[in-house]
Amino acid sequence: MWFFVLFESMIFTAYFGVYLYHRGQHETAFLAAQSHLDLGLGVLDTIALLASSWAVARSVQAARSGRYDAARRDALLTAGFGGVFAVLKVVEWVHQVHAGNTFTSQEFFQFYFFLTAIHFIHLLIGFVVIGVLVRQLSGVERRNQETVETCATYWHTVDFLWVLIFALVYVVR
Amino acid sequence: MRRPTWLDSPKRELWLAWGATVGFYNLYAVVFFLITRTQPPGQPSYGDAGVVSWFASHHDGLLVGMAFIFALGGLSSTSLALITYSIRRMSVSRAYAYAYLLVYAVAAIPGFLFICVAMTAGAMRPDRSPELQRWLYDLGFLSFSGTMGVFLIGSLVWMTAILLDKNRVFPKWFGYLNLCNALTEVVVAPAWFFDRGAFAWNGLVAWWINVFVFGIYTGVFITLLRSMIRREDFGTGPLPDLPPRKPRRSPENAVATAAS
Amino acid sequence: MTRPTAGESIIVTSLPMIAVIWIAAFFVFPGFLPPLSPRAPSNEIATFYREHAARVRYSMVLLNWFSVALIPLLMVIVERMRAMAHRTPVLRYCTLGVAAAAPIVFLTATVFWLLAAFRPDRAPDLTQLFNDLAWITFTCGVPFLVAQCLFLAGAVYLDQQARPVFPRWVAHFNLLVAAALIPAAFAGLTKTGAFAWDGVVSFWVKNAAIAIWIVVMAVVVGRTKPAGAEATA
Amino acid sequence: MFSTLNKRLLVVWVVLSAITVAYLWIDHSADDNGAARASTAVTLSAILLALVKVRIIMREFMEVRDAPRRLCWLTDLWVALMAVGLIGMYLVGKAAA
Repeated sequence: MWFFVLFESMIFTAYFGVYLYHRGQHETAFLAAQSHLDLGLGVLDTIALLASSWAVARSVQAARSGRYDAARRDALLTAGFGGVFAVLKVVEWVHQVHAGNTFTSQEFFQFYFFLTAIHFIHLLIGFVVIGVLVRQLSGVERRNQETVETCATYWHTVDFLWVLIFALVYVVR
Repeated sequence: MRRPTWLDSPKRELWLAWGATVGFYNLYAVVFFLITRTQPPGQPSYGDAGVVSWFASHHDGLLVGMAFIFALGGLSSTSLALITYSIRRMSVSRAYAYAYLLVYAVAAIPGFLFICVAMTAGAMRPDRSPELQRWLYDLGFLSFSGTMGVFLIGSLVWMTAILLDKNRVFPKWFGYLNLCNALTEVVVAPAWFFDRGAFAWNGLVAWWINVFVFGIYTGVFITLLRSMIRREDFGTGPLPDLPPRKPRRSPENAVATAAS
Repeated sequence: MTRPTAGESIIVTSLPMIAVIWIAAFFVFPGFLPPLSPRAPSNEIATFYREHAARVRYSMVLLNWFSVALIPLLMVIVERMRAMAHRTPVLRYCTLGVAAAAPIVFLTATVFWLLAAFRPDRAPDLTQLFNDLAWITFTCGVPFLVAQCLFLAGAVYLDQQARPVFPRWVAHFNLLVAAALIPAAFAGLTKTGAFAWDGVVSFWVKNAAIAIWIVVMAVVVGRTKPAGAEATA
Repeated sequence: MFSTLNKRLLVVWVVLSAITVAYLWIDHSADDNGAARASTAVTLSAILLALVKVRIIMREFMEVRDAPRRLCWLTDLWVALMAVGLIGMYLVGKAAA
C-alpha cells in the first residue's frame, strides 16, 4: 500500500508542478479566475476531510485494541465526513458552472476542475475502501488488522492529496 | 539437428508467448516513437496547412511504420493471453480472467487499428483536400489517445484479482500500480476538449505523465510475468518463490496431459 | 476431459452455405472485379459509386451481416486446441484474443463502403475518402489473421503426442498463409504494381489465401476426430 | 492507554484544522484593499504549510511515527521532494513568463 501512496503522490506532484508552471506564466489571469472561488468553502471542505481522516485513525486504534464496535462506528463516521466533503464539492461545482466557470472556460478552471475531479474519483474509490473496512470489522472471521490499516492508509492518502490541492488551488497567489 | 531443450520444457508455450510479448512491445515502441514519429504526437492546434505539412514530413515513416503494425499487431494478443493465464492461476474466480481477456481483445481496435488506417489514408494521398487531411489527423490521434476506458476497466479487473489473490502470483504493490495506471489513463479524456495546453492530446498531463506511467507499468508487468513463468509449478496452491540461480530442468510432464 | 462436441458438425457443415453468400457478395460488389484502382481520381470514384450505388449496398449489407460468420468455426478450432498436448491454455487465449478482432476489421471496412454509397451525390473528395478508408481497412487489416495463423501453427507444432489433433502439415500450411497475408499490410506504400491494393499480391494472393484457409481448415476440422472421441487425458 | 492515544489524535486534528483556518488569515493579509494580488511569499508559505500538514498526517494519522525507520526516512524524503518539485516548478514558470 505504501507503494501506492508514494507512487500516487509522485504522479500528483507532477500534476501540481504542471499547474504551478502554467500559473507562473499567466499569473494575473489565474488570480482573476481564482477570485471566483470561495476560500471559506474550501476551508470547510478541508476540515471535513481532516475530520474523516481523524475518524478512520481512531477506527484503526479501536480495532487494534479489539473494540470492533467502536471501530465500526468510527469507520461509518469516516464515510459520513467524506460524504459531507463530497456534497460540498458538488455544491461548489454546480455553483461554479452556474457562474459560467466551466472546464473549458479559462485555464485556471481547467486545472481546478481537473484536480478536483481526479481527486473526487479517488474519494469515490475511498468509499468502496471504507465499505471493505466496515465489512472487515463486521464479520468476526474476517477481521484482519493489516487490511484495516491498508484501508485507512488509502483514506489518509485521499486526505493529504486534498490538503495539497486546497493549498495550491485556493490559497496560492 | 538437436532439439533445443526449452522445447521440451512444460513452460514452452508460456515462454513463447512471453517472447512474443517482448517482441510486440519493442516493435510498438520503435514504430510509434522512431519510424512513424507519431509519439510524441503532432500538435492538435495545427490548422489545415500545418496538418498537410505534418503529413508531408512524416510521409515515409507513417506508411512503413503502420505497415509493420498492420502485419504484426495481432501479436499484442500474446500479452493478454499471459495476463489472462496469470489471473487464472490466482485464487479468484475465472470470471476475472475471461473479463480481462475480452476487455483487452476489444482494446486492439482503438489501441492501434484506427490510427493505422487513418494515418495510412492521410499519407497515401497527400494531395487530398487539407480539410479532410485534418479530419484524418484528428481521427488518428483522438482514437488512439482518447479511448482509454478499456485500459481503465482492464487495469481495475487485474488489480482486483491481484489484491484478492492468495496464491502470491504477483506482489501486492503491483496491484496498486494497476490502480495508478488506471487513474492516469482516465486523465487523457480532456484531450477531447482542448487543442492546446496541458490537457490537449500532446499536453504535459494528457500525454507525458500518462506515457511515463504507462511505460513504467508495461516494463514492470513484463518483468513480473517473466518471474511468474519461472515460478510456475502448475499446481493450484501458492506459487513458490523463485528457484535458485541454476534451476534444474525437470523433463517429466513435458508432454503431459492437456490443461483443462 | 471429455467435453460435449454436439453441434460442432452443424457449424462445420453450414460453412459451404456461408461461403456461397460470401462468394455471391464478392461478385455482386462491382469494385472487386477488377478491384478499384487506388490511382483513380476522385471524380471517377464518385461516378463509380453514383452508378453502382445499389450493387455496392446489397453486396456490402450481405458482407456486413456475415462478417462475423467465421467466429463459430474459429471457436471449434479453439475447442480442438484443448485436446492438444499443451501444458497451458495460453495459445488458446492468444487465439481467443484475436478471434473477434479480425471480423470487426472487416465489418469496419464494409461500413466505410456503405457510407461511400449512401450519399453518392456528395462532394467527390469525401466519397474518395470513404473509399480509401474502406480499401485500406480491408487490404491492410490483416494483423489478427496473421497472428491467428501463427498461433495455430505454433499450437500444432507443439502438439507432440502419438496421435496429434491436427496433422503436422496444418502448421506448415498456416505459416504459408501467414506469409501470403503479410505483404498486403504494406499496400499503403504504393499505388501501382503487385503490392498496391488492386495488385496481384495485395488483392488476389491475400484474398485467395483467406479463402483457401477457410476451406482447408473447415475440411481439417471436419475430418479430425473431436477431442471427446479419444482418451488423450 | 487507549484514551491517551485517542486524545493525541484529537489534538492532531485540532492542529491540522487550525493550520487550515490560518490560511484564511494569510489570504486576508495578502489582499490589497480586497483585491487579489500575486505574492510569492503567500505561495511559498501556502505550499510549505500544506507540506507540513501532509507530514503531520503521515506521521500521526498514518502512524509512520511507529513504523520502521526506513519508512520514516522515505516519507520525509518524499515530502522534501514534493517541496522541491512544487516550488521549483512555480519558480521556473515565473521565470519563463
